[in-house]
Amino acid sequence: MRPLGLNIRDLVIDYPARRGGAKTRAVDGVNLRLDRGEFVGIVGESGSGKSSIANAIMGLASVTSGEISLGDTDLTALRGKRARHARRALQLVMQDPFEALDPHLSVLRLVEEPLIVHKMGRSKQERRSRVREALEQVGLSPAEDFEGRRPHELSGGQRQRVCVAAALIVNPDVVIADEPVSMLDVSVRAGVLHMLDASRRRGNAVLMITHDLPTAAAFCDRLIVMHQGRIVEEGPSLRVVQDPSHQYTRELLDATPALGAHSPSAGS
Amino acid sequence: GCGSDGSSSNGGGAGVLRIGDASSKIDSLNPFVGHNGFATATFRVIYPYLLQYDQSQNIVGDFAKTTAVADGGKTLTFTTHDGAKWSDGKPLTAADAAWTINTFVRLKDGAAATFAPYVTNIVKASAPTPTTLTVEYSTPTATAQDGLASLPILPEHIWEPMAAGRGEQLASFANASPVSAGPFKLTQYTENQFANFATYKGYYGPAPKLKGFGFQFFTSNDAMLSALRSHELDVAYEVPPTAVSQLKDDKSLTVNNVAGLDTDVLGFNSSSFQDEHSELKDLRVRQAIDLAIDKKSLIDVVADGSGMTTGTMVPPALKQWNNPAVAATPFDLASANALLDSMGFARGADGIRTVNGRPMSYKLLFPSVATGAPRVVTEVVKQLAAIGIKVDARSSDFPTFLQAIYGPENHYRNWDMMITDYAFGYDPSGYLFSWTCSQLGGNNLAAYCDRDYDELFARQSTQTGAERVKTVQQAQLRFAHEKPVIPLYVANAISVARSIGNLPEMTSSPLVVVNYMSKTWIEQATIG
Amino acid sequence: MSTSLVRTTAVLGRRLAVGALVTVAVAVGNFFLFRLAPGNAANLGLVPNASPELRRSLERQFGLDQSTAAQLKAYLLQLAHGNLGISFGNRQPVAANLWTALVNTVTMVVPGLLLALALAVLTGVYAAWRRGSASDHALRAVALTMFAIPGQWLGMVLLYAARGHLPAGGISDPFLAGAGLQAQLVDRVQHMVLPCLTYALIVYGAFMIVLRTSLVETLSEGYILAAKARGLSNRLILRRHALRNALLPLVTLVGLTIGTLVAGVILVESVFSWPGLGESIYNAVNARDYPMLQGAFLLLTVVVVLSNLVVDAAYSYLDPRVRS
Amino acid sequence: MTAATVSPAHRRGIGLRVRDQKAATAGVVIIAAFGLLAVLADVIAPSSVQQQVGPVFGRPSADHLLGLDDSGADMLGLVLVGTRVSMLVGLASTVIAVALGGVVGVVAGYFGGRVDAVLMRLTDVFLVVPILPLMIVVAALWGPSVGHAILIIGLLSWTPTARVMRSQVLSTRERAFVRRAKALGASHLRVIWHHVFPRVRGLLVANSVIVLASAIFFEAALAFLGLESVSTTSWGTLIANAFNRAASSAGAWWAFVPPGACIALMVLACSLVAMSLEDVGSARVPESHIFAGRLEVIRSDGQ
Amino acid sequence: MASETLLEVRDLNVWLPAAAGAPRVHIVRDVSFTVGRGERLGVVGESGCGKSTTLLSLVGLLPARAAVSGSIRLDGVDLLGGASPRGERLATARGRDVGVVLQSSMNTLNPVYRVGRQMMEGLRPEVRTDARRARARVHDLLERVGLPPRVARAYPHELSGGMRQRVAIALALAPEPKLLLADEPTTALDTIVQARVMEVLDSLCADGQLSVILVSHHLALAARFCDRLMVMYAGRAVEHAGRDTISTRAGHPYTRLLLAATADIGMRKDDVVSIPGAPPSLALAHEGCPFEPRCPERFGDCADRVPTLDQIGVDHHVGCFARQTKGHLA
Ligand SMILES: Nc1ncnc2c1ncn2[C@@H]1O[C@H](COP(=O)(O)OP(=O)(O)OP(=O)(O)O)[C@@H](O)[C@H]1O
Ligand SMILES: Nc1ncnc2c1ncn2[C@@H]1O[C@H](COP(=O)(O)OP(=O)(O)OP(=O)(O)O)[C@@H](O)[C@H]1O
Ligand SMILES: [Mg+2]
Ligand SMILES: [Mg+2]
Ligand code: NI
Repeated sequence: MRPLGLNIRDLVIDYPARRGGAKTRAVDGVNLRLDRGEFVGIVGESGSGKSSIANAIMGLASVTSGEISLGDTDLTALRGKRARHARRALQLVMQDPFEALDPHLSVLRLVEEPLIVHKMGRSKQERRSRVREALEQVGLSPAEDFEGRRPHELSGGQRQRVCVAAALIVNPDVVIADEPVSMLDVSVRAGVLHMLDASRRRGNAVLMITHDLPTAAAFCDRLIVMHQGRIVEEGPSLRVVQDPSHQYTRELLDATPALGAHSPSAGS
Repeated sequence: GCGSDGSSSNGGGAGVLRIGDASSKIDSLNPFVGHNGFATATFRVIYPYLLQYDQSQNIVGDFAKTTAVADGGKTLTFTTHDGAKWSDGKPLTAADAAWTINTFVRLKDGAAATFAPYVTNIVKASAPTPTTLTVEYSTPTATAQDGLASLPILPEHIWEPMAAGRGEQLASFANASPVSAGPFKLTQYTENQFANFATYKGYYGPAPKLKGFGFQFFTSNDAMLSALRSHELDVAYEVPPTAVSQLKDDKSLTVNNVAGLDTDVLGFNSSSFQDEHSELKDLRVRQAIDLAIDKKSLIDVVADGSGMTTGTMVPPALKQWNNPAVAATPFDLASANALLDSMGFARGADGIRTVNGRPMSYKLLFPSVATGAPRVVTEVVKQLAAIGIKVDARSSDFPTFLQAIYGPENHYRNWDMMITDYAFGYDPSGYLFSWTCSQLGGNNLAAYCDRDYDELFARQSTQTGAERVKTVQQAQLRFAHEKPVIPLYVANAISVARSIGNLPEMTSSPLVVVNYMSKTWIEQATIG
Repeated sequence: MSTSLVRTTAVLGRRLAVGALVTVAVAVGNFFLFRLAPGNAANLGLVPNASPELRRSLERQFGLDQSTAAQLKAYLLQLAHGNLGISFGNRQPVAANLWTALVNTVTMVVPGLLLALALAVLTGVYAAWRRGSASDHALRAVALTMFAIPGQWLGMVLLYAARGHLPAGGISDPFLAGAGLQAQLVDRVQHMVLPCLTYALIVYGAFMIVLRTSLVETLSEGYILAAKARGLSNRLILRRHALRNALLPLVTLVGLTIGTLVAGVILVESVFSWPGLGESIYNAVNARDYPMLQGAFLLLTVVVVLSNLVVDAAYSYLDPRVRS
Repeated sequence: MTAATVSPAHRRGIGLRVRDQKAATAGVVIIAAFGLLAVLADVIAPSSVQQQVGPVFGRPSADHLLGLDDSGADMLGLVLVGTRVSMLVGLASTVIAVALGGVVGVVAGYFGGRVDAVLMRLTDVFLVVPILPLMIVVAALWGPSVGHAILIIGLLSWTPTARVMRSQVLSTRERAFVRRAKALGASHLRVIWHHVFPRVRGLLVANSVIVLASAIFFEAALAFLGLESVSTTSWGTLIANAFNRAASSAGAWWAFVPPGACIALMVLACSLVAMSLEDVGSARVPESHIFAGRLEVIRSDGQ
Repeated sequence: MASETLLEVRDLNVWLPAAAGAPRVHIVRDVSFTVGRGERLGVVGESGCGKSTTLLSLVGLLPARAAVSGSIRLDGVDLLGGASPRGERLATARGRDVGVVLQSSMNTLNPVYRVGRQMMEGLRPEVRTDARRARARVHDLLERVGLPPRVARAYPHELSGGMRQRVAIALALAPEPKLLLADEPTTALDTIVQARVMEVLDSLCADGQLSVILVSHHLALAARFCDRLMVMYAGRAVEHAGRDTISTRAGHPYTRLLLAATADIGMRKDDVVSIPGAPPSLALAHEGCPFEPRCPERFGDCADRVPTLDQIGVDHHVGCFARQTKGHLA
């Protein structure tokens, strides 16, 4: 029996006050459930606390109150090595691909690392072939050309895909992806999203933070809309985009650019 | 001529004689604390002394105009200068002298211990009139006048309150602006850096010809000599011998390279607690070692030729006391080796001799401040290696050296040889006194204790004139025969002066080393 | 607001408290260190021909006849009153001795440090800027050489080179006391040239290397490209954006240099007869003047603790990320 | 046009530039030469280098290329023999100090909090111990010896390294890629070794050069203050002898310039190696965004 | 509308440095385009095809040891040629006439300074020197991108990704440039804020104050905002046309596949398809049309020669043999 997925209860995240200001409440009482085999999208205002939630789940931001549990272990209560082990089933794709990659390491080393950490892939050869496979999957092909490069030799989208490849290579139980495709063109984006979807189909859970409502609606089972640190709307994706109940969601949808009426079907 | 205005570059800082030294500095302006050469030199020029040495090492009057010996040498009576004044305007009289002597006597085991040798046998001093001083001794004392020539007279009205009781306060008095009455007064003083003196108008004696003089203390010889070259100094004392040849090339400089008193010696541990290497107590071994040391070469290497050999602890510069019959053992490596061979100390595979299966390998202590150290030590080590003796030399600062020499409870344990240097005044007593049993744990660094020798020492201290000379020479003979220490060489006193004016008698005065400068010398110096 | 002010004060207070603790620890450590070392005021031969009575009286005078615990207590009590004790050597208060020495050292070290910093910033920036070029290699080689050169040796060479042209001993010409103010000033400056230069050169190397390394790292940061995109001149970017960030390791280094300054200073001071702290420590060591040494160690402790506080403050001023 | 094609193989490896290789080679050669001298000192220079062969401070001549020292011994031989002790003390104590300082600094900076506080207070305590006076006391207690010098220098000079490393690690651990690695669940050791350490490695290397220099420097300082055993011949004791005997005033530059130059050369050699090591590291650092060179404009008409 | 030419780029080629020792990589190949005053040009294309590099080369933000050729004329001045053979003019244009929003805009802020201070730096000198005006201008800029004034007092690490991105946009606008180069400026923004930011840019362009080159992966956004679009593939411009032309009569097969892949609200995930295959590595030499391996319409010449960009309609250029032949036939 596979353990339950991720469960967040009454999460509050405050950032300490600075001189001349009050403390910032970035996340204000968020409840969220992510089950196995689920693909959930978070959309919402910039600065509404989405990344803060992701960071809190990964133990990178301090939680003011609330509980984050994975299966039946409370992650917020764990410290040190035990917390690290508990979080091994989680993987994060960070929002800013220009900061997230260690500039000293080659693509090969960057993508290989999670395998080493998780003690997967016995031999160097085996790891290498898995890395190549992962790179090809995210569209960085030929993989041999990319694996020797360092981040500054990659375009923005290419970096983003390296991050995704590194997260998915260990087949984590839960993937938290903070705007994983924001710099990808539609074609590559589709490829990456299909990869996340495949992971979901293998029974893993995917939590994706995004601003791209159309693709979020297409791929996610559920959509969560955040505004000013709170969840303002939550429901099955199609319901949310076709029949939004909250004013903010409606505004978001209205503002989404589309190719317009004369959106062509596949050219021929 | 950098660093000074025009007037000083043609010699002398506007009539002020500037003297530098890189080996020593005034240790304290307080006579109860300061005891080194520069401190003594300072006291000599700022304080009145009853007696003093002239340039020919004769004792002459100073504050005392006349000296009368009575009572078989047990009573000395002096008439002192009339109308003298301390620099604060208070009168300077024989009463000050009496008070000073009595205080030194009273505190000789405590606060005034540095003066103890100079007040030996004094019972009391008294001043019946402002110009009459009487000093009474328990027995006739050979060193009486030498002692009084070494005692500064202090102003009673300043020091009296501090000398109360055991005189505990005396030690912590800085005496930063001393009330004085000598030919010069201290005008400026920064510890460890410099001391400036100006003539004291109220001086009872003949006015000095200089307007003033000063000491500047350096930590490096090079810095001092650089200052001499750049006309910031007129005279440099204790110049390292290695620099002499270069300085000689400079026509504007005069190098005074004269016989000195500073003697380097190699001593053996004569303590009964040193039983590990009993062969070192065998006179023949010491003889062999003495033969193996090439003193001439030592002088060449260590002092660049500026030194003298001697066979006795009283330096040859003290012509009337030195025993010329006790010469340095000539270098003879072959005899040294033969001597050791004859004793059956065969060389091992490593070339080191063995005694009863134990290598002749010895621990030698020396203080890093000894003249010529560490070079003199490395040379001796090298030379002894040639007769199959290995020496493990350990240097340390002087206090640690003493500590190691004495060992716990003054047992003189755990070492075999030592190298050190010493210099005392014109009187031979210091040189002899140091090796008496009473100085174990004190000046006696070889743990030598011999009744015959002690007896000779005691005898000479009650004698005077030719009799005393004879006993002193006998004592030297006895000491040289026993060889508790082997004199290595006597370093010359080297000073360099800018050729300005007339600096009298510098050439012949070993006092340059002892007290750096005698009062007569500074009184007669002229510059510009 | 007041809450954050309270927090800042609290943090500062804690730092100070810790600093005080370190100081006390070092003070106690010193006390025992010097009890371990051989000899004391009474038996060190400070007074020649000292009779046993005199030794005993000296022991009494310095409290050496009491138990170690009692001595420690007395020592700490003294310290609490700002009394560092009496020097075995000149029998003067240690505090006064140290103060004069400290003032002299500061007058040599501060200009030396400033000179070194200025040189390091100029050449470090230039080298990082021309990273990989011949001049970069040359400048680094020079810096490393400077730093490789032992202070006493550099001093000797400078002394040899400037002999007869520049004064090389002491802090001033004592015989100029009567001369005009200007002459004295010129004299002081002339005396400072060699020691300050020597000191500056021996500390310069480390400064330059550290600065260059961190500058090279900084220059590859995204915000540098962004600043360039905003049209800021290279000079401005270097000065305002790169240097500020690259200064962080240098700040640490300077803080450290203040702490370990004595080692370099001892040598420079002894070559040039500079009557500073290094000199007096050296003298005290040679004379086994334990009160002086204890006092000097303590003084250095306080200086280092304070400079660490300043470095911490400077660090959090320079890097706001560290603040939260 | 210069349309360039690169096979991926070119991009792998570290690729030192020729100049760096030269510098590194030069450094290695110098160090190796000194090492060889240290080992072969007894063979090259007669065992009796300390023997007097001429006058005190004899001038350099054909027989004695570097002149004679203050005991009339051949400087060249002395410098050769001195190599051994100086190399030994410098390298051995650097290894101790850099290892200690690196570990303490990285651990303190990385873990922060209480670990940091404890380690930094410890560092503070070590930092405030004035190293030279302490050495003097220790030398007085246990006697001067090379082994003690190594231990003291090594055990007392790790603090600057620790501090510099800590501050660098402190900001590095906040970087997103480090946080990402932590989020991966990587062990502390792994994060430190693979993400934090490579970022601070260059600094550590730069620092170890600093430590090496200061170790050799301290050796010389100890000798200068008379705390090296007298029978030891090292570059430091040679300088000290020259200073004590006023070589500068005697005009005998040859008595102190060669050993000082050896110290400088030795440390320089180490830095050459370190510099090219660092360049290997910094070749991995992305390009500087601002730089001295200008943009290269290729003219089509010119080709 | 776009009567006057502001920027004219001819035959731009860019080589980027590879690992030390290896030859440079030819990234941007023979790209030409013009931007009129008040015009908005969109650059779209697959990830890694050289969009950012093209943009950065316009203002000389290339790394050391990079090389360019061709001509870049801003307001008639050749930034690469003339008296400044080594690109000094590029530097002069930067920040004053041309504002840049970098793709890495989330880390364009110096971590040690407050946001406000860094924004001041970008203001024109006459504004910057007057403290009150400067502050007002900073607040105004922040407001335009939907940020409260308090952001000026924050340090960069205290802002969310989207906030930092908006600060970067505000920074680029601060000196009132004539031309804004925006590289994926809205990746971290929600659609409302994105729309708002684009509106601000829109109104500036409408006044003729500003021209924009917008690099985006977001075809719909680019098509909505820009007047003309340039499609890039493997370092080359493969199609150039007005936005309506692109969305209705796209000429290049790649463009059409891109359009087909664009998701729309209400699509199912199976409708979101990608173009099979991957773009060629720019580091590897290849002959012929770079899109050839993936092209559903490839034929004859495609594998041997690179097609040139030919006009096939009014303001419509395409670099495809198939299209060109058809166009000429038509
Ligand atoms: N040293 C190098 N060797 C090989 N290729 C390189 C090197 N440096 C950069 N590149 C390639 O150059 C291209 C640069 O692309 P650029 O950043 O302009 O892409 P982009 O169109 O902006 O892509 P994105 O939308 O993903 O940001 C990338 O394909 C990158 O892989
Ligand atoms: N270290 C910090 N200190 C203070 N405030 C912070 C810090 N990090 C984030 N915040 C604040 O917390 C709020 C939420 O930030 P968060 O990064 O979670 O937003 P987000 O939803 O991810 O936004 P975006 O889509 O723009 O990335 C913002 O108002 C931000 O200013
Ligand atoms: Mg975010
Ligand atoms: Mg890009
Ligand atoms: Ni084609």
